[in-house]
Amino acid sequence: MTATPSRHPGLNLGRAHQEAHDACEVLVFGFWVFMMSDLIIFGLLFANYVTQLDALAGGPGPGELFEMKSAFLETLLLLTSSFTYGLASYCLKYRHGRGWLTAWLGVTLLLGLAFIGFELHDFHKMAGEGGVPSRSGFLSAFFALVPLHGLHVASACLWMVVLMVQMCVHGLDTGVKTGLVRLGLLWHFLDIVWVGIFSLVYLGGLA
Amino acid sequence: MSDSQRQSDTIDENERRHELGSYLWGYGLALALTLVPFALVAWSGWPRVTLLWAIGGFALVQVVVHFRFFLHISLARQKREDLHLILFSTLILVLMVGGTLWIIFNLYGRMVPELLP
Amino acid sequence: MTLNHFLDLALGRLDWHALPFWEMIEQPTLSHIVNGSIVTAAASLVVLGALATVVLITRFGKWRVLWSDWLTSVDHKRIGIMFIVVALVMLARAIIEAVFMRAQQAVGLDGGFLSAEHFGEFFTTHGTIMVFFMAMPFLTGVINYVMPLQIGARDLSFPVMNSVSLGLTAAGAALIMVSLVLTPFSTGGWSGYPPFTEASFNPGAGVDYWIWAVTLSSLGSTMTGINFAVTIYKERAPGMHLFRMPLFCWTALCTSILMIFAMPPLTVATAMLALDRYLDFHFFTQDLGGDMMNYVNLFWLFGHPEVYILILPAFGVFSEVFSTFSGKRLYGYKGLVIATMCIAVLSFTVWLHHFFTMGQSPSINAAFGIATMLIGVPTGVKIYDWMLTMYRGRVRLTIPMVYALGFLILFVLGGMTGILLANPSIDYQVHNTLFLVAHFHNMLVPGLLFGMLAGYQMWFPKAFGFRLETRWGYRAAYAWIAGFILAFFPLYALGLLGMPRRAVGFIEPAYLPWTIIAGIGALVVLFALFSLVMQFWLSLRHRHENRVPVGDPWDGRSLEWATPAPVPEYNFPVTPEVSSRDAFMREKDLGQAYQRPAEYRDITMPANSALGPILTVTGFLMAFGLVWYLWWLVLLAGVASVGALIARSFVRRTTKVISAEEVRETHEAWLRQVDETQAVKRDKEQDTSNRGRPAAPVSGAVQ
Amino acid sequence: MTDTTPPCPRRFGRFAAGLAIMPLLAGCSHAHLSFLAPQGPIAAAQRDHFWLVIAITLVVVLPVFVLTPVIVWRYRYGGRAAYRPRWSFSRRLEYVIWGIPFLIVGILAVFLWRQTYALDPYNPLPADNEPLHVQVVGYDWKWLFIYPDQHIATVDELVFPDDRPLALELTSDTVMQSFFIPSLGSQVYAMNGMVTRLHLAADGPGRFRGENSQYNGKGFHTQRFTARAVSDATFSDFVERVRRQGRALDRPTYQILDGRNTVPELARALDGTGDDALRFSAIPDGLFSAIVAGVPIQSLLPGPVVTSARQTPLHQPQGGTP
Repeated sequence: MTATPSRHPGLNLGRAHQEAHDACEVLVFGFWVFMMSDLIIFGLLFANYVTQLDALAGGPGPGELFEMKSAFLETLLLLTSSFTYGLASYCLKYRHGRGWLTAWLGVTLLLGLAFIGFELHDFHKMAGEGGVPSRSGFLSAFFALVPLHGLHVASACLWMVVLMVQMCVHGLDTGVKTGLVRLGLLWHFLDIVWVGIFSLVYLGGLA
Repeated sequence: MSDSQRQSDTIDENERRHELGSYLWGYGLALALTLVPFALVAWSGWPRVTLLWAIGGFALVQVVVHFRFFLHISLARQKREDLHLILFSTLILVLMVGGTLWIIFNLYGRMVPELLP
Repeated sequence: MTLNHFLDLALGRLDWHALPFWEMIEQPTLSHIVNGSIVTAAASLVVLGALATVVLITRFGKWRVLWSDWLTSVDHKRIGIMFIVVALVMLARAIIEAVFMRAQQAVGLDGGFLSAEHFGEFFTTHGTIMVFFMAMPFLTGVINYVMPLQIGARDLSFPVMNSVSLGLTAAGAALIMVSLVLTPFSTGGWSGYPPFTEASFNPGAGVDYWIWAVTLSSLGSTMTGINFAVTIYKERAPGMHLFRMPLFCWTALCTSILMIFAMPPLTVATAMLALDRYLDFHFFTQDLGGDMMNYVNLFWLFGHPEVYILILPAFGVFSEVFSTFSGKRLYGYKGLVIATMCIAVLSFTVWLHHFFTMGQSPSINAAFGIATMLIGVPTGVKIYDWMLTMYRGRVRLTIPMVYALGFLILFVLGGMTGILLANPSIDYQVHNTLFLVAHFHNMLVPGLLFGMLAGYQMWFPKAFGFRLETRWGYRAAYAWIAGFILAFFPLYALGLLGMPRRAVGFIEPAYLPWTIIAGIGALVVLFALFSLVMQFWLSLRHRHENRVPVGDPWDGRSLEWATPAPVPEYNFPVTPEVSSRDAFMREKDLGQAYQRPAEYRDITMPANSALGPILTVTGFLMAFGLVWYLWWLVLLAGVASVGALIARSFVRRTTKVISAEEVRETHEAWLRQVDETQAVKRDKEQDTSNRGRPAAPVSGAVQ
Repeated sequence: MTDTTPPCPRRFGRFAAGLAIMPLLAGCSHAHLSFLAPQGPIAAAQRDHFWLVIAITLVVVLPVFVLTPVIVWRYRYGGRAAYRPRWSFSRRLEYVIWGIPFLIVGILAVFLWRQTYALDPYNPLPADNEPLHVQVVGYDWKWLFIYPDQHIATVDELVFPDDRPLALELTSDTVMQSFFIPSLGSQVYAMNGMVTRLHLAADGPGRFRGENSQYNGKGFHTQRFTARAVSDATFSDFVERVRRQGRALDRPTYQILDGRNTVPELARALDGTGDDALRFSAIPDGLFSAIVAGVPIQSLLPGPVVTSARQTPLHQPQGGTP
């Protein structure tokens, strides 16, 4: 079969993976659609957060609760993990061997877990200062938006673990490849959402 | 390995370099676009409104950078369902978020002025 | 741990009070006995119905068939049929509830027999069921069945996800059914406005039932939307350009896009309400900075596009009905497509008209009011396009056509009242009154239900291989139209007289004549429902006389009619090549229908999967546990759901192959049957001689 | 107190099109129900706008009613009219079916814009006299009308001089409600912690049915009240009488008022009979703003302190429920 030019020019597997590439076409498009639906959820939570900015009800506000340092660290972690996931996709696409692929995925997973760890630490600290969701409309809005992102990252980590196990069980077959491409979409997408969060919630709150 | 396979390998070589470059560029740009707003908030002492505009601007550019360099979305090629999808989603998002803010802040203004920023 | 502690953990907040007859035993007043008896009867019906189903299936030994041919099937046709079965069951329940409400209001002058809370549950379940568990599954089912056939696909893009969508919808429906047995349900209306639905005003299980039923359904619908949209984008047969698709597929596409983007606001709204109720968040509460206006805004961000999710597929069905039964091409195809897309996009710009009276500035009200009226333009265009489709055609007054004509006339009236409501200054008068209730029923009964019923009548022979009986069919159609007019036109008058919606009783004698007429109308609608049951029953008994094995009983125009009835699992023996609109009609015109393909190939089809039924059960249990605070159950079911998803991702044998030989045999047998079948002209199409083969057209299609 | 109920709607000729509803409107009982028989300038403008929109919309609606049966008959199966199965487009017709609806919507949009601004409920009404200020608080399942300038309050009874417009401020002490007097004009939501505004006026003396149109629980259908426009002198008498004979709004009374009960239940709980049962004299300043702000009302009111939450618990009907 002759290699058709890659039909789906975005994130893809490329011609070297003909069968998986074809399967990807529909799966990746479907996943894009799902992410856009998810994007609406985040967008609305952002909007809700903005409307609740002044609903402090006498409770603590952004100035007291947020810390620039940890927000910065989390941002760096997530951004770097996006980059390392990019390198993993790169290794997958150009067949750099399973070793490199697994290594980059492992690094990404560690970064992701570190991100979640720092975030949980943040929430814990906020709670210590009275920043709990039941305190005010503002804090409810915060705890709807930011932990939802964290939950997404956690699910993505779980998915990555599942895919790595699948790689051990089935080898690097079509199912794993298409899974990795979709997970990549999700991972980069979550970083984009985080750009919104650190800009609007943390920097906006501390500015 | 067949002929066509070998041919496509040479094309792959260009693409491969291009793609690696894309990730590196993306990382570099995103890093810069993150560092600057953090630095501004930490040290610039600009007035709040200016800062907010600056943060918003950097965030927007960074989102575009992510789409371009990590997700490989570009305006160049012709059959781009994902691009259309993103643009349509953005339209809907702008309608929903913009409408929400417009409505809710207008309501605050008419009914609970103390909630206005 | 004491026994009490254990019971608290094990039973959550379930106790005797959840039983429908408990109140009646504790306080045997007349009102409690009447209301308690009604609920108890309904609960018994649910329990006995479930038991009877189990017994019958066991008795006839159909468990295996049910499991392997239906529940685990990922065939879009079977899933579509199951969606419609769910819809019809729920339709019956919601109509009976409507009859109770109308009966109550007919005697509601200073009294009546229903208690206020019971009435509240009635209008809440009626609305919730009609929107989420009747309308959505019905249209999802019809699209599921028809759309892949029309675009020449073998199945949807994600067949297993399709089965999961069905499962989640069914779990939500089951939850609502269970709320009859373990009461109460919410009294907050289908829109569930806080703070009335907050824990401080409604601490019981009712609102939680509503939240989780709706959440399950909206998750299912989001997935359905993704599935349909991707299918239409990626699975079309060669030559089936977007602008050659039947109009029904266009409306399916627009509906699915609306589902993808309009369901998230609902999910956000219900999730936030749940956080408020379960974890003491303050989104919509009255204190600590909560603000219920955010809920209203979010809900209608979903709610308005939802209306078009419901109506667009019916527009698609009517487009097919008008052109098929007028024996003529659809007038203004491109105009209709553009109008559909305009409606889809505009529907995201009008949500504020549901709360014109909340107090915002006139500039906002006027902007959203004008946007609302703008939707009237493409809708009006569609109406005229359908009239022009009949113009110069050969109109046959079949049952689908009766529904379609009833729709055309009634829908225009509803449109007119819609334009009235779009004017904020008029809305200030009729908002929240029965005028509004009359208006949206006027849009949704003709604009959704008639469409779905027309589709049911038209595509039934395709799905089951025999036509539906006509006498009771006509009775049902006319009773629907008459019942609708009698039941809802009085509500316009009542609304103009200032009667608010959702009132269990009233003190103005002026309302009485109108509520009585509306009550009679409800009985006529009940008769329509009965007629549908009779029609189905008689059709089942006479299925052999009414068989249409060739599969084209109405001289159809699009590809689904090119297949046998019932359609084989793989839809088409070879993927059709399309060269124009009305693809099958063109083949018939050129005498190229029913051809033998040059070569048969093996067909790869998706294999059965148990994921759908598993998630049905775990989804239901999770929601049930959340409603009654059975945290152990929530945890177990949650882990099981995630486990099932992960396990599924390890499955590698997801397809099965149907051999070319088998396909050839089946197809050739059918072609022989086609040859042997007497072709009928259109005047015989409702006759037993119609075996699904239309006579070859003499100058055109019909005469 | 005297009631000067005017005869039924005066301008019958104006709404001949409303024939179907007329017999009932004409038989109007003790209170006016509908804006189609308007009793004030706002409702009259809304009525006019209503019929105007119907008239304009009929331009596109009537052809459907008329032509659909004609087409179905003329092009019936077995008929002899021309049959053109492939005819499916006409440019000229496209212009008509897109153009005319656009035109209609354009015309309607102009009226819509004008009327929306003109009838904004926040607009004060032009009048020779100062408007009467009334503060409206929605409770479960009754309305409290506070007359801040007169320092009196009434439950489910709004009395105002017919020659002065009404300037209402609305809030709710419970869930969202919608305040609505159809024959006078617009309805507006009343929401907890927020103040909405509404301006109404009556053409002359009369009784008008008012209601809450937003469902708020089992007593919802009983939440009706009567608005009465009376002469200036009668109004003064009314104020005097309430000041003299009304009951004091003390803490225990307020607690019962704040509970979930209907008006008859409330009256029974307050042990009141007769006209003055639910009228309150000597309302302190700032009651309304205290309710809006959600601060405890106790400090404002006389009487023994009662231990009450602002929100009454559910399923334990307070006070008057039998």
